[in-house]
Amino acid sequence: MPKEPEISLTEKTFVLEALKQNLRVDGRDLQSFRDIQLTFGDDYGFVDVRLGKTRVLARISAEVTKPRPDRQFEGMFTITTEMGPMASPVFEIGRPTELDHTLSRLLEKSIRRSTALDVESLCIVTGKRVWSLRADVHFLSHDGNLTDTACIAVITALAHFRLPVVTVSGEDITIHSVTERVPVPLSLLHWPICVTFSFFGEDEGGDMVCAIDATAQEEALRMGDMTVTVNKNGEVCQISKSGGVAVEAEVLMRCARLAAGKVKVVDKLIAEALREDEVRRNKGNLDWLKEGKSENER
Amino acid sequence: MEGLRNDGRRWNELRRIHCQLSTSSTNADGSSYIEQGFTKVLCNVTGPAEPSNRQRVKQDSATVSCEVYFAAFSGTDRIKRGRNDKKVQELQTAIQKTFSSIILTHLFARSEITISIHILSQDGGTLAACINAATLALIDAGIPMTDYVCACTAGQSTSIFDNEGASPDPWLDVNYLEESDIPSLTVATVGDSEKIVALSMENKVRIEALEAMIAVGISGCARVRGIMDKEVRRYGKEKLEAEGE
Amino acid sequence: MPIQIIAPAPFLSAEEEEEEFQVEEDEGGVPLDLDNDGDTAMDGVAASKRKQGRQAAGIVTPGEIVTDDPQWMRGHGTYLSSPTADGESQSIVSSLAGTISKTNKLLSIRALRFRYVPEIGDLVVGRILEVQTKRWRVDIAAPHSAALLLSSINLPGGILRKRTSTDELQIRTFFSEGDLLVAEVQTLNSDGQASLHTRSLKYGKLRNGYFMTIDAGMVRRMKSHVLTMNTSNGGGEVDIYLGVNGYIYIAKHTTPLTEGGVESKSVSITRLEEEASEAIYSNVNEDISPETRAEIARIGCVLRALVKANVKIDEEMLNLGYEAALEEFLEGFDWGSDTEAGKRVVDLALAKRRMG
Amino acid sequence: MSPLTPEITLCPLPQTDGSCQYTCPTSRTTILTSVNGPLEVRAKDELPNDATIEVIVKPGIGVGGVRETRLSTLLQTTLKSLILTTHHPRTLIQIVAQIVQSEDHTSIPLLLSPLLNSTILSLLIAGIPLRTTGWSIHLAVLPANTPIPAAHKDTILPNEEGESAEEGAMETDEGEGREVIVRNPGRVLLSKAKSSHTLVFSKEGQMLLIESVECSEGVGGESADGQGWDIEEWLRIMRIAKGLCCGEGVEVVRDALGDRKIF
Repeated sequence: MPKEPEISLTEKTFVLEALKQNLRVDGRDLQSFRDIQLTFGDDYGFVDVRLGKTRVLARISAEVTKPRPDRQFEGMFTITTEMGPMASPVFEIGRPTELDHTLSRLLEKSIRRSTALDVESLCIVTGKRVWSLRADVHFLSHDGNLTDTACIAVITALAHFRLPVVTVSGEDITIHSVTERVPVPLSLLHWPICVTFSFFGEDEGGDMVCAIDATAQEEALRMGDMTVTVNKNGEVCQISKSGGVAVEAEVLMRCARLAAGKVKVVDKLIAEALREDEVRRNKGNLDWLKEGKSENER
Repeated sequence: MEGLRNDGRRWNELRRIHCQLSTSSTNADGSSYIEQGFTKVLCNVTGPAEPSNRQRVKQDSATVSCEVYFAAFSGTDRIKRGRNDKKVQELQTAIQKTFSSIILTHLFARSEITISIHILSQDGGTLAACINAATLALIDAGIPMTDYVCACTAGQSTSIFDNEGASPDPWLDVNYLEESDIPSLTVATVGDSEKIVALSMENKVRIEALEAMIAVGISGCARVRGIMDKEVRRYGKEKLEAEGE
Repeated sequence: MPIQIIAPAPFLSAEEEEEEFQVEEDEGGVPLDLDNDGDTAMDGVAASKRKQGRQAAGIVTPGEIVTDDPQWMRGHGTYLSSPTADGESQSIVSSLAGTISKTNKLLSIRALRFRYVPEIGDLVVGRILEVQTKRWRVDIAAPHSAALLLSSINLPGGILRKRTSTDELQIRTFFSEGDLLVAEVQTLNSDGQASLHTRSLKYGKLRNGYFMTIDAGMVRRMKSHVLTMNTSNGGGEVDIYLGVNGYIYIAKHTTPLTEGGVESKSVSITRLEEEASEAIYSNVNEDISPETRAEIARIGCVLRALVKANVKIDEEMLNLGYEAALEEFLEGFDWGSDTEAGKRVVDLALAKRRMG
Repeated sequence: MSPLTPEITLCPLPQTDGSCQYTCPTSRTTILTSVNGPLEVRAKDELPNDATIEVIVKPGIGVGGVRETRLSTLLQTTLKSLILTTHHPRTLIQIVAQIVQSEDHTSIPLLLSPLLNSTILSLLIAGIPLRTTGWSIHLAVLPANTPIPAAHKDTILPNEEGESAEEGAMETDEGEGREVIVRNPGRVLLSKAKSSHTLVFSKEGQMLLIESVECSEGVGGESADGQGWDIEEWLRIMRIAKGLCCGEGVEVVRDALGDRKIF
């Protein structure tokens, strides 16, 4: 697939000039996300996140396996991200781009490395049987800022997922189906949320123009970017600014504080959406315990 | 432990840095070798040269590409890190993007500058050592850059605020033991200014402690620049004296 | 040459390291006569305050302000610092490590080591990278591979005519991939890519010799870059092609083509056609006597030793180096890179030059 | 919108030439397909006088495996007969199908029919030249007297022409009762089926694809010792499917496109 066509010079100067005067092509101010829409599916652990035109699906699935020999008492949790030509013609199956690697490393550091999910709670019988959780992230449409959308999707899916109840009697383990016992939520210690800043060089006053949640066009024009992962109680889980234009330390700190504030807003929004889905799920279909799948009307 | 770290350094003491330019001058335009404590990195730079594959050619500027090779014996666990190992890819992207904004790439349109880094031994601060080695190799190759890029690591000894909120005391230039034990970050600045080119932190830290760590990191970078600058001048003087006769 | 890593310098404890910093500050270094640019007024603050140019032995490093005096014109290896907020005039900052060279108001930096930048008229040695329809791509250790057009080479037998498609079909009979050649830079295109020509009898395919590379900056620009040395102990005459781009070819001296074909002796340049024989594109090496090979190797080692000691190469240094190597009676073929013997030869050669 | 008609949203993905999200109400399967084309094709898979059709199926759980390759080859062969590839020689028509939701991600019969319908709609929207439109249906034959939950009552098909769905169900309790044919069953019903047939018919009634599978040890495997099907039963299924695809199928396509005001 040919490389993404270069942005034309006129477009480039127009957008940069607007940014320098604190204006954005889509009318947002520099420090705000596009509107985030979370829609849930039939089964637990599935969420479709829309951030403006960017759209990402995340699905959590669980299976019982033997634990890793060096981690007898811990369950396993892997995140797989794969960008296909559906998201944008630039991506090809089988040939991971630089964005692929950066994104999977970022999710790894933000969610797995910062122990958002307590893997010890996934242990059924130490050394023999543990839950192995897998988060599949599918990129449906790429209009910039895949990192933040993917992170929000995985965190929401984890919070939405329900693990079937397991009873252990002696050697044999019985996994109760969804209808026998109400499944139990995962134990999430904290909700790390990524906020990506894009730097567009200095305006007349000499200070750096930085914006949150850049669209694909803005991403093509930015001179540098930084991703800060924060949770709502002000702990910074990871920062990665890998190159790009040099930015004053003071500006980076300001961005980190701004990110902490923003994360509180996003955090509330996710909690709100989860509660709404819970209400809809219980009200809608009292035949939850009846035969067959839940049939909630759309 | 009255203020001394496990290898006997005070909180603001850099590990011993030994750096050297044009170590392998025949097969590379510029080369360098750096030792920061026991982290040893060798770097070769070739370019600006004919780009190897066609689609990476940019019309108005040079493309900076980077390859990082971990020696199997470099770490404590003997693992062979292949080409698409995530850690290798991340390091390569970080170095490539860092130097793309520092090198005056507009002077060499449609050509490629390749930085190849060989990590001989890892004892913490691997990314920092790679960036410093790359800076020296680029200078040795005579590739114009706006300024040195110096990198340094900083850690934070009391990871959680102790109850009476004592301010966290950050450590400078953490080694492997400290890096795996306390939260630490790598910061790379342009010369000895306060402008940060690269910043990477992988563990959890309170936002208040972050500022102290970055400040210490930046001061560390300024001192690293001093040491590297001294070596470049010594190497230059030696070269000029030979020619001067 | 294998990677050479010198043992690290003795470990300075933190304090010594600190004062050494201080000492460095005040040591005057080569005063740089940047007229009204009082740069040596360095206040004793630690290194980070060293915004003003601080010259140890006339060397500048990237990021160092060379001057902010607007009357200087900005040349190679420098850039204008972005205008700081407080309206301070833009200063010229060095982007290379090297020495400042000022030629009547143009200020540029000559780097310590740099890759060869082709200029028109340079004699370069090159290797054919790729054969294309009407031209070859030649590697001359420059940022861009050079182009050698079919129309800018001599045809065998020196016939002067327009190139036809039959020539294109036989393009590989002239030069093919991997061939070594000596040529001259004819023109440069917009981004510095050189286009070569071999339309003179001293240029063309190289054979009967040994190829080596050194740093581009080490070859001093001379009148003629093709030296002929008559070597001793029966080595006979040896040609040395000192490419400006650091590519060097040392070959057994063949009767110069201007004197006609390998056999014929008639000397006249005008009748170019009969003179340039069929053999100028032959790939066959003549048999070279062991003595000549030994001398060729000796010259190669002398070159390597000189470069290792950072001594620039020109005709004089080469001859002196060769004599010094003879006096040292060094046998073997790789003593050049091992510093001990090489150093002795270079010191001897430098001594000769001082005496001479 | 009777409970049997699928929910279709056209062009949910802005970056693609044509895309469609298709949810089959009875089997609770949702597929999102995007079509890009005609595009530049890589030299190695370029055809001199045809467009190359590349189908990529991305599973809901995990990364593409053998099942996905099977699905994409089925899709590709069917579409080859539908798309006028000679109109765009030496180009690429790239189809990516993402399985968004399914009751059982591992069963091909459950996924194949929604995949086909979603792709056909995406091709129509993307303006790819098609010889004709087609529609796909998935029929499962359940052994006699299998209890069918009320919610699925409407998916039962009359066995003989003219017989209404109710009689079909009534039939079962008279001892020798006949098999029941169910359309687009969910996971539960499919696990009870004897055989599953996925069929694609063009609107002129030509048969484009038949994927008939005996279900004894297939999905679920709880069904009675599935004896597969005999030839009459198979022909009956063909007739029923043809009726549905050419009748109702064409209706659905027209409605979906109809409310696209831009036509």
